[in-house]
Amino acid sequence: MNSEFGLREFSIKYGFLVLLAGLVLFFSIFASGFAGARSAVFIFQSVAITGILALGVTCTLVVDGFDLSIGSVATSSLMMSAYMLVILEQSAFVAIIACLLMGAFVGLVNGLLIVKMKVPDLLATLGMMFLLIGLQRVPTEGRSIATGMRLPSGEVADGVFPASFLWIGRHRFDVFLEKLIPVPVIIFLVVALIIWIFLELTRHGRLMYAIGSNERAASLAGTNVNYYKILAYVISGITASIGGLLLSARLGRGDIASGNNLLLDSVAAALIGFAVLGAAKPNALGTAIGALFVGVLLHGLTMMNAPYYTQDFVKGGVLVIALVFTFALTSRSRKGGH
Amino acid sequence: MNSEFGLREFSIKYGFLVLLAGLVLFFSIFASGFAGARSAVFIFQSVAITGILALGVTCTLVVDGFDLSIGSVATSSLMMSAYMLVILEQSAFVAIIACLLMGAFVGLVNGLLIVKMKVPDLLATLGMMFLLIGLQRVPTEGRSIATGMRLPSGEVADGVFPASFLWIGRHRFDVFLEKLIPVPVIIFLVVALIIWIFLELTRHGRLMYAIGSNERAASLAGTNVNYYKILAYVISGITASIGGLLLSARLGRGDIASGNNLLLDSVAAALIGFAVLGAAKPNALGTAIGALFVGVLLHGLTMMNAPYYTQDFVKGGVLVIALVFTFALTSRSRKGGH
Amino acid sequence: MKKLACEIRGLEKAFGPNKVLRKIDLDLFPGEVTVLMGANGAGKSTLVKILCGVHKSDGGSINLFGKLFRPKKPVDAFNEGVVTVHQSINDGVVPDLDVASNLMLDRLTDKKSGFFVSEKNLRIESEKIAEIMGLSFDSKKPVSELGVADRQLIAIARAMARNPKVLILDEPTSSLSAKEADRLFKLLDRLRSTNVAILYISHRMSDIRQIADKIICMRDGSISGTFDEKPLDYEGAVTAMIGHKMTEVNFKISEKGREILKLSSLKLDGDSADINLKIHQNEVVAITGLLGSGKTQLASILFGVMKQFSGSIFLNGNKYSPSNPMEAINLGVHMSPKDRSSNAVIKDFDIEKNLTVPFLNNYSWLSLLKFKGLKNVAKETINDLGIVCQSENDEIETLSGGNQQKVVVGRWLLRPCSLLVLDEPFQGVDIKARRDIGNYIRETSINRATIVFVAELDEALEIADRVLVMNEKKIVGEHKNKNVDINQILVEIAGQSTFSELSR
Amino acid sequence: AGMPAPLDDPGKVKIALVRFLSTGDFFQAYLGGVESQAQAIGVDLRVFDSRQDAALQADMVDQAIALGVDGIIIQHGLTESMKDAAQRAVEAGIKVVAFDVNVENPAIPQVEQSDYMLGKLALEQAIKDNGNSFKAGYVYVPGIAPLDRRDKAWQEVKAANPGIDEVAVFGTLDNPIANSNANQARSVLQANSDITVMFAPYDEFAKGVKLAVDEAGLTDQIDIYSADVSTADISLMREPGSSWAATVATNPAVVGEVCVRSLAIMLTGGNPGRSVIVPPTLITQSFLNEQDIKNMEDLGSKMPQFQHADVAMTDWMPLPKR
Ligand SMILES: Nc1ncnc2c1ncn2[C@@H]1O[C@H](COP(=O)(O)OP(=O)(O)OP(=O)(O)O)[C@@H](O)[C@H]1O
Ligand SMILES: Nc1ncnc2c1ncn2[C@@H]1O[C@H](COP(=O)(O)OP(=O)(O)OP(=O)(O)O)[C@@H](O)[C@H]1O
Ligand SMILES: [Mg+2]
Ligand SMILES: [Mg+2]
Repeated sequence: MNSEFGLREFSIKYGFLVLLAGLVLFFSIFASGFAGARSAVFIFQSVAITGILALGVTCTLVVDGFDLSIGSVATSSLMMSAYMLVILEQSAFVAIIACLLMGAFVGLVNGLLIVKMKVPDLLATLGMMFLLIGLQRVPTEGRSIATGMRLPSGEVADGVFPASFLWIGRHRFDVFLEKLIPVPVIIFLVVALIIWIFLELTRHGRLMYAIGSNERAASLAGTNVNYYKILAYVISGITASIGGLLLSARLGRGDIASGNNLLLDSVAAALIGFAVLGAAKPNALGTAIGALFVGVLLHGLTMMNAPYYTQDFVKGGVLVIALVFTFALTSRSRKGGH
Repeated sequence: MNSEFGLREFSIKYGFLVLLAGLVLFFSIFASGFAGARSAVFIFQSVAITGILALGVTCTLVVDGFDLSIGSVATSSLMMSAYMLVILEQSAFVAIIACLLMGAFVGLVNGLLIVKMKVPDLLATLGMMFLLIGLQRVPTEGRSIATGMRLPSGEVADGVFPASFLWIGRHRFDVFLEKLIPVPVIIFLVVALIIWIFLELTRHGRLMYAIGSNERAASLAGTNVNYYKILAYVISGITASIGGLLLSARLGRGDIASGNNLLLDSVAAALIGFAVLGAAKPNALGTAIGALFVGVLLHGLTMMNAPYYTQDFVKGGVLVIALVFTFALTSRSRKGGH
Repeated sequence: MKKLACEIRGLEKAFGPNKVLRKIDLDLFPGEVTVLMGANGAGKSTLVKILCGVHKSDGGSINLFGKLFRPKKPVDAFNEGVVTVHQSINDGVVPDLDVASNLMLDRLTDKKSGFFVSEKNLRIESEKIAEIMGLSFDSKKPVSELGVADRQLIAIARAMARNPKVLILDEPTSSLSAKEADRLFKLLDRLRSTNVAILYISHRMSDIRQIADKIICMRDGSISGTFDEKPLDYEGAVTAMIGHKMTEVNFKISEKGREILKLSSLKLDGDSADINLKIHQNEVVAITGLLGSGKTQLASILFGVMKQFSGSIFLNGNKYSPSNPMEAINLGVHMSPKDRSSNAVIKDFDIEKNLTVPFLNNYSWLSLLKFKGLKNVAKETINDLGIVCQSENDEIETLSGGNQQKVVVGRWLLRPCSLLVLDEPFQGVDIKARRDIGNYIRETSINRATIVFVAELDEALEIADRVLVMNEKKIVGEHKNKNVDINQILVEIAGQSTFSELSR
Repeated sequence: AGMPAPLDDPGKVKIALVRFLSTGDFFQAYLGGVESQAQAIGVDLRVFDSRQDAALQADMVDQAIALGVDGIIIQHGLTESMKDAAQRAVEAGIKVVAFDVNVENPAIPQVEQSDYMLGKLALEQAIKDNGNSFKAGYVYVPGIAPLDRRDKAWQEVKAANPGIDEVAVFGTLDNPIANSNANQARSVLQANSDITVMFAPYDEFAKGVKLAVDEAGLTDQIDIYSADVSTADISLMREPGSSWAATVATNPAVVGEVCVRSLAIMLTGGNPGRSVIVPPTLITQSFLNEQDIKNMEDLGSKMPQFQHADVAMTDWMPLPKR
């Protein structure tokens, strides 16, 4: 009985990580070129943007909210940075600050709608999503932004993406190997670390979890519930705008995109995070690992030349199986718990 | 003081409908061709499929769940019906039954994952969504299905969409005017009526609301919580597959790229429904009106020649404003109540 | 020999390594009220949950009217005529539905009630049920707009209307005041006369005195005493329950310090009378009164949860008008709210996190939490209050109700304050724990003022230096807790002018 | 002025553009072409956007019929869903042209940018540059009509040149498309570092592949051949040492103009022909560099066949101002 208990505990806690390790092993054997530093770094790079967005989602999930607008905040930030650089010919610094402010502002509005106007979170952020998808296309009448484009006024836009801006999306640091680690990966890891520290080690994070579990009780314990809820959406807005900036710097242009896939993928990463270390709740470490998990899966499958549709299929399948595993086990061991 | 209260009550209850009426009036005056029976039918037609899906979502919202898989169930049903008709050369009847069963089955699996395996609803249905997006492309290796297509095996598919099948998507009944009301609109209205009756007038609906409000209390009062939760997902799966069938019959082709926006649009409709008649909770009437609201808005804007991106913008804006209105007012009048 | 209604033999239940029920034998007879007493965490609610099909037992058997009874789901129990009112009030009602649907909830689950709901019948039937308990609220009102007491009444009314053969009530009066409790007892008398077997769980001696035909005591998961000889030996029962003799409360009224709180012409509502009140350092003041007399409202105003209608409050001589609990705490006012499961317990947190949540900034440096300090202070509090648990990292939901209550009261004793407000701090707490908490509150009461809102007069007399009586949102009586005239207080509570009107 | 009836009366004639796709530069430029040509002719233009809802698009045709327009341009869509609607329009006496969708109706001329030719020309250039024996990666998402037509060219070229070794097929339409495809291409390059040619017959694909090639440090080794062009594409192709070797494109604005002109011819009783093909143009990196072309306008001025297609022209036809 005890050993069975031990096994279950182990599965809950490490089952997902074992699965991840198994996947890595599988691909290392069957996909030539999968194993290796550059490949590993690339996986990180491929999930950096979704991962950063997912970390923001995690913060809103912690306060029992949900942010559907992140995808469109990211693409708005992408368009806005391009607009600032190419059309308004601002410096990289100004563009970055403006985008971060925009993200924070959208988060603030989301938060105020939810907290002050009592609009349910899904609704407020869905409305915001549509709003932004439309808004980001207004200045250029639905055109992508690139150097040399002709503006509606007839002028030609002369601004360029300066090297300093592209650097944040493209530069690679030499670590052991030449040009190994790209800036977005560093940013991803730093954001993950900050959010992890914030949620796990500071009193603010603790209070946000309290709000997510019982908002009234938290409020009656003196927590400024409104402040923290708004804060969660502001964080989510800022991380989404960081994601958009990285996208912009990687692409080097302001692409028209809806951001729906960014939304879905980052939500998936945040939700998969529930299964990591048996947390069964939103958590930053889990989110980062969830994002990596999807990255490993997609990278491995692509390397094995699996057609694109099998990737969604396998992604869904593994997601469901991994989570059934974790949640069925967790809930069984807790069954008495209500 | 009393009259102010009366005004607020009125705004909560009818504010949204007044807004809708205002919109209709506005467009009737300023958008030539907006007013008229055919135009009205067109609006119904344009929201019929989203509306049907939204009604299913409503059922899952009622039991405090959420179904992210509906869009992919609908496209799976679209592809499956095409596959049955064109490649397997089955009759319309068989294809319809098969799709409905598929929808019910997916709903059942969603429900079991959530109820038995304790996987959180968003997660379970997100996994299912990815799974289906992949799965629906496997049989044809990602190609659309149309009569005369070459199969992976090299053969040519000879089956056709029979007239009886196309009828459900395309036939129009003569009502006052010739060929006025299309079958999908009738189906939408019938589904709306059934779900409304089910949720509002039967004890099953009442119990589902009870579950959504306090699952434990409902369970302790003898409600078979698991049964009703699964039922909600099954209903959602079936309505989604009906939506897919209608899409299929309207398109006359298993088009792989169609149905991308179904999920978000139907969620939007269901959520807007919260604001109708001050319900502040998921409800079938509200959902149907929510769907119509979006239809009126988009149609009106189109008639006024607004570019496509302004439509998203206006949709989002009106959504946010309408909902702020309702929820801010509702919550204020209830403030004492905790 | 009377026929047995329910015969429990050798019932066992464990949660993981924690053995909660150890071979329980218990008989329930028709037409008899069996009171089950037991300290917090003794396993009473667990026993109830097995009887009503929420938990499965690990061993032993239950016979119901001679037939083996093994409910798997709550419906199974209903179908056999076993009806339960659960301890947690929130488990009894569905807030988003209206009163009528809530009263009829269990009927709606019945297949026989037809496919469609007839709104008219629902109302007629529900009004009948409401009538039984003398409930008077609008049947169309959503339950979310009602307070805990009303919710508890709804849950009780529903159970009563179900024609139970075995009725189980797990602390049904925890949120009720004397008036409602009396109504409940009258009903129980009626049920008793129709041969219903009743299992009644309570920590309130006044309830037990009024209703018990037989007392069974539980301690640490076993039966520790059965008392069925009239007159019932209440003292013996308490001893059997806690394992040793209970000492009388005996305290001396402390020396008043400077004035801390002053209410001047405070009106709770537009139509209520002024409240004028002074409360001093070192003083413990109990405010008692009927349900809806305005206690919680006053507590909420003191903690910045709501605003008074008019008048002003002074704290330490300064005008005090907090706009939210955070401000109140910063100004040195702590409040433990009533209804712990909605207002105090943070479900996802363990004991340590639940205890420390209001004062995290005292245990952090640059916002970073000092985990060691948190752990130590949690351990201390667990010790001081005698919270029964495996460790400070137990999930709060695995604690018994009374121990949860200790945690949520204990959190406000973690740091010194100038005014401590406790709204029903003894809700669901056993007599020993009540003394523990009471003593602890009194021990620490120096240097602050303490106000305790309780509906039970016993509890007020046990803890307070001064007892105030509230009725219809005004203070109608004030008594030093020394040789008090209980009858006078009861009159004031009920709001009658003379004692004779009160006698029933 | 000088136009035959009914176009001689400006503002009297009303036409509708019923769109299936609208998001993105191609469609925005196309709309620009339609608008400017409509203005040049002096007709009133209504735009219906179905936002990729094929069923809605069919309804919009009915909507246009109900509005009493004189002509309809159907832009993209599905044969199956548009066939009946188009027939109804024809029956209502409305002149219809279809762009890039076959509505199987003899009364409806079909304007095409010939996706097949786009693919074909790009591949011919690839073979010219790299010989007929190389390892190739191919970006393809089936089920999208223009990509399926371009795929046909790839299948033919592959069959005709057994030396071409298709080592990887990948591609996705996940948003933002360039970013998602860059990720996939990176994985493919990781697995097949010996690829020398990438065929990415859609400029968003090509952009993604180029990013991946640059990030993988394989810029010198790999050549990318694609279809479509935009200002941003031009600057990417012109980056020093860019791996994006050539693209084949029609000018979407020109295609838009041709659609309107074809409709105008029909409205005046003429016949633009059953099939109106706007010929694609090969644009190579070296051409762009030699001519110092920075944007679409430069491209148009340096490459007259890109600026204006001499199809669907009559002697009276006014052209938009350049
Ligand atoms: N779901 C559960 N999981 C784990 N332990 C539990 C669970 N429910 C109860 N327990 C434990 O079982 C013991 C008995 O709890 P129970 O709720 O039956 O006590 P009680 O006698 O009703 O106390 P109270 O008077 O405080 O309500 C406690 O130690 C409690 O911690
Ligand atoms: N936030 C509020 N807004 C408006 N009225 C309120 C509010 N809270 C309480 N009331 C009303 O004020 C009256 C007093 O309620 P209160 O809860 O303070 O009574 P109480 O004496 O504490 O009773 P209980 O034993 O239920 O706690 C009740 O009629 C209640 O409906
Ligand atoms: Mg208990
Ligand atoms: Mg109270």
